Amino acid sequence: MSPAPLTPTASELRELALTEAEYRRALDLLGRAPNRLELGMLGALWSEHCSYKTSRPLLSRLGSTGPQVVVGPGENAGVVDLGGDLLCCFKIESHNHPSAIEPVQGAATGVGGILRDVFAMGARPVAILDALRFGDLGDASQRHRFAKVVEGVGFYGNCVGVPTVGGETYFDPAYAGNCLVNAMCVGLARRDQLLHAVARGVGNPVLLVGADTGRDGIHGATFASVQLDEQAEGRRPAVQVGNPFLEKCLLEACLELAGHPAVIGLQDCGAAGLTSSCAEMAQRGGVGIALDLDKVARRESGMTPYEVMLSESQERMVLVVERGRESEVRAVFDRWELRSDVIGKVIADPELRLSSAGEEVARLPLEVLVDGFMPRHPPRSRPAEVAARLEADPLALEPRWPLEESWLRLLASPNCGDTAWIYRQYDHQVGDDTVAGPGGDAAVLRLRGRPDGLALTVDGAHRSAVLDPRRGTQLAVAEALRNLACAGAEPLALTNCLNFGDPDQEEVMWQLDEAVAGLAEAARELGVPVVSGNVSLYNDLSGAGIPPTPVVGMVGRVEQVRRSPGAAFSRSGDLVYLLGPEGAELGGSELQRLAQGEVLGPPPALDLGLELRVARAVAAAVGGAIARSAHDSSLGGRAVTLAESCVAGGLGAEVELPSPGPGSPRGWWWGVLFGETSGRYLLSVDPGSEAELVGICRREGAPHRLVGTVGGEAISIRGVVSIPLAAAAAARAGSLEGPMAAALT
Amino acid sequence: MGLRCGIAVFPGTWSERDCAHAVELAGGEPVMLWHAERDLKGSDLVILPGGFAHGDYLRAGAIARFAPLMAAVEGHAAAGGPVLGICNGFQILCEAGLLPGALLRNSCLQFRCQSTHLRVETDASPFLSGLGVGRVLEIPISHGEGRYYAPPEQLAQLEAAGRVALRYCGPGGELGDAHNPNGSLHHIAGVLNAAGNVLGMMPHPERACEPLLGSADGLPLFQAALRQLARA
Amino acid sequence: MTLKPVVNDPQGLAVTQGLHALGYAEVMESRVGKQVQLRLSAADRGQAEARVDEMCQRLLCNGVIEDYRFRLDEEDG
Amino acid sequence: MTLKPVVNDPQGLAVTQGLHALGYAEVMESRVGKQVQLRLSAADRGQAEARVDEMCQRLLCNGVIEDYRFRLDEEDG
Ligand SMILES: Nc1ncnc2c1ncn2[C@@H]1O[C@H](COP(=O)(O)OP(=O)(O)O)[C@@H](O)[C@H]1O
Ligand SMILES: [Mg+2]
Repeated sequence: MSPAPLTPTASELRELALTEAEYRRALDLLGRAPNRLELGMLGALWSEHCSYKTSRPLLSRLGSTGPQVVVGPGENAGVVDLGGDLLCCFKIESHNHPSAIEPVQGAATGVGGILRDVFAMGARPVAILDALRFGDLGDASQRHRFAKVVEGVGFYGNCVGVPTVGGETYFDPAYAGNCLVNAMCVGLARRDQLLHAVARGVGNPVLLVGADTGRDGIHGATFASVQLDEQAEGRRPAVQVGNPFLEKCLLEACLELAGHPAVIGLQDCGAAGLTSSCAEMAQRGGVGIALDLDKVARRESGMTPYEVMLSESQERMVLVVERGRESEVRAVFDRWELRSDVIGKVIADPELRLSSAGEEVARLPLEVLVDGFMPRHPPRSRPAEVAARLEADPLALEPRWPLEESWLRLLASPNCGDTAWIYRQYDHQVGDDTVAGPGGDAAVLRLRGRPDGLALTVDGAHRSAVLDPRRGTQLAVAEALRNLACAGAEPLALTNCLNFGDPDQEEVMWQLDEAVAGLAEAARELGVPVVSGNVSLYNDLSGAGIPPTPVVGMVGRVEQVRRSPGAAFSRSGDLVYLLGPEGAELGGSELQRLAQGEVLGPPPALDLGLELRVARAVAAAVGGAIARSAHDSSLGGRAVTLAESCVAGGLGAEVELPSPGPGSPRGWWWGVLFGETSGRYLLSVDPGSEAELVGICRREGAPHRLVGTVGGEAISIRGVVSIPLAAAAAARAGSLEGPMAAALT
Repeated sequence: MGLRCGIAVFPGTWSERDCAHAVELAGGEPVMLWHAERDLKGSDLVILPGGFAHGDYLRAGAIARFAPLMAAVEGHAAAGGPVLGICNGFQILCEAGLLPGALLRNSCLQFRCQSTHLRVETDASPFLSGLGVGRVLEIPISHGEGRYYAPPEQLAQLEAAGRVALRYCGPGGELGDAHNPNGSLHHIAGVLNAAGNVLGMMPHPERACEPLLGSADGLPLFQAALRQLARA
Repeated sequence: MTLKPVVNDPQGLAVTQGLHALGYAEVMESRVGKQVQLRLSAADRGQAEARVDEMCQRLLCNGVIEDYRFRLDEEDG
Repeated sequence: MTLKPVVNDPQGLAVTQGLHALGYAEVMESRVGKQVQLRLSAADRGQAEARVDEMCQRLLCNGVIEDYRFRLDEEDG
């Protein structure tokens, strides 16, 4: 075999992201020295990104079964059964690093990638959601990055024609050096259209379709110094430019082929390009794949086999097709004016075999390539600093701002305010199924020809995760559940994206471990299986890592889709009910962070059993059209929730909350109004439906209390504080519009 | 069986299914028309739907207008057949010269997806007959390049001939920059050809055909055209 | 390709504003246009010119809103 | 401003395909870039050059994916 094996130096190994130990393992497993191409492929597939060598040992704790689960983690996306032959397929993925380098294209290609994961399963993407984190908007460079990421997400989704129906956005100086861009895609497939990323049948052709292969994304994991000449770096783009138009054609062509008897397997070309897609497809099918690299269409001349195999050019898919029926399949791509080439075939030996110019250039057993990586168990420890944070008692402090000012400041914070600045740049209606778009608690899509629909949400809770990653992750799951409940939905399953710093820091590894434990526990207690996910580590570009940021995407089912006011109070005289736990606390709340500049105190209280009971009551009240409005309390606490329902409906309200008992701490009212205890909701009901609401709450065991009435021009907590409706509306409306009006475009 | 409504599909079109649904709700029979073919498959009415035909990369609609299907659409329009261009379809009609003017990048320099109010300015078109001049419709927009422009003389002619079909307005029909989402000249949201049978509009009536989705104000446009065809 | 002078150019305005915000007060106006680089083969310069002009008129440029200009550079081969 | 040669250029691809569809088979490649025309005042050519170069780097050009070139023309006054 040529080129010849080599003995890499330490720095060469580092560039491939391989350790000395991993290299020795490769020698061991192969029984010979790999050549450069082989070593590059091993480096890519054994990288954290592809192998999950650090996180995989933890992820096995996640429960991913349930009667509704059709496909769990391990494929391109998770799949749940919606009944009546219809499947729902979804996954979330991060594109943090690319978005930090080039925000428009990084965000755009993130959306492109997650769309491919979903249509690779034969599902038509019907919704996108995005979870974003940036530094403070007072900083011009953060405003710019934020504006550009939003532009990129919108650009790709709008062009492909998939509605972006929801998301979440949070600004915190802790993300100034590392923005987070997570994108979730939800698709629908008929059961007989479900595709798998698998290669089968010796002799069957392997096709590469879509974009030509360029030198995109072949970064660190290469032998820059060894293999390429001096200008090589300049020849490699640091950024991939996506082509959503091509993706749209690819999507339509692939969906035309979903369920086609000649199609055996379909896989997108993501990280590590052809290497990972072919290796994984073959591994799943217990076969091998032989590729003739000369058959790969290239965007540039002079590309080496190394570059071809590790290119991460966007908008490409790999297909395995039944032998003799290539032309039927290729005709579909031709019609969509897409390039398709037979680049190899399925072989019996479980290995990846590559040839170029008539010579074999690489040959690697799949058990080495895919499963040979060394699972890592880096040490973890709980940093002492966490204990000190937890001991702080924000409730006992002298409040920084009076109640009224605290309330208005929260409403004017870009983290609580109106997000229309973002979502009006996203087509959230294309497809004609968006019953509730962005701006509310959960998005709702109808399912054509059926009475039921989907409710979708994505939520993160990093403030509490800084204090307690286990609790924080559970709080994110709980918030997702609450958002679904407000839409009247029962959860079906969840996906998650674990955004963390450098796992080689003991603290980060501890955070990751705790977060996964928390996720597993919450998912089990709440009965929501984890069907897909993504782990993004090393979010520490600037040297300082991010706060642990678990993001949860949840999909639920609404039995009877109808138009509802959502969070908005809709009629004067309606009664306002508070469901969920009482109590005052401030630890880890948005007000606490704003006032003290860092996150301190015990994280918000959470009782998973209670959470579930209240969620069921709310879902029943909304689903049965007994509640006129429903809104869960999260960021900013009860007072912000109340103001949001008022502003959305253009109606004031007066509510009464219990007075402090003797010996209550100094910040008691602040804790009542702005504390973020999990499990709370504000519902409004017609006085005539009150008995029904109370009946549901009793039946489900959900704490509930009549607190006030809708109406008037003020939002007031009787005897405590009151703000004019107009002031609340103005504060909220300007929270993003204000700073972004100053953004350079 | 209902009247046949041909819906053009270019690579990159994305509202063909939405339009088909709207046509069905209006009582018509949708037929998909592939850009590379010349056959209108017996369509009584043709819709050029929204999307990003050919990626809209050079200019929206610039490449699509050369599609073989467009020759047939031109023939249909010349014979007086109704043609509705929605969003990208409007851009294509302008590029093809079936409608005057051009659609430029929104003046806010951002893509906009939001609800808008439209004032019906004329009923001299199959799509608008019977809607009532002055009626205000609530129909969403979703575009990055919808700023209507025509050279000054041409604009004056359009106005004089009553060929401005729809204008962005406030909920009460009032005109003003605050209600103009993209900086269109004269708040123009839609225009007609001289005969009135070709209507181009940036807003998406097919997204406003059911109260469940927020508005049913777009449905009358489809119904009006089908009604007139049925009478003919 | 440049927008005709009578056509409003919000992108150009934004560039001017952006430059002013960065302290480049000397900028009086800016207009944003497009640039297309084509590589093509032709028998001679005259033919190339005629063909490119046609491409501009038929596809590359929209005469309602844009003006165009082009320049030919020769390559070997 | 032009996209760096190694960067994927979907716009250019679309233009090439569009021209081919119209029968301009002689077009081998096309790349689409941006053009910004600035009117500015400066003490002299050298200063203008330095300032424009700075503007390109700071605002006009996205150095991650684009290269730029500029030309100065003098105006009266
Ligand atoms: N946090 C997680 N929870 C559950 N499953 C996960 C998680 N992270 C990754 N997975 C699963 O591991 C597999 C590999 O993930 P990934 O590399 O992100 O997929 P892809 O190759 O499609 O980009 C997927 O099936 C994914 O669902
Ligand atoms: Mg909520």
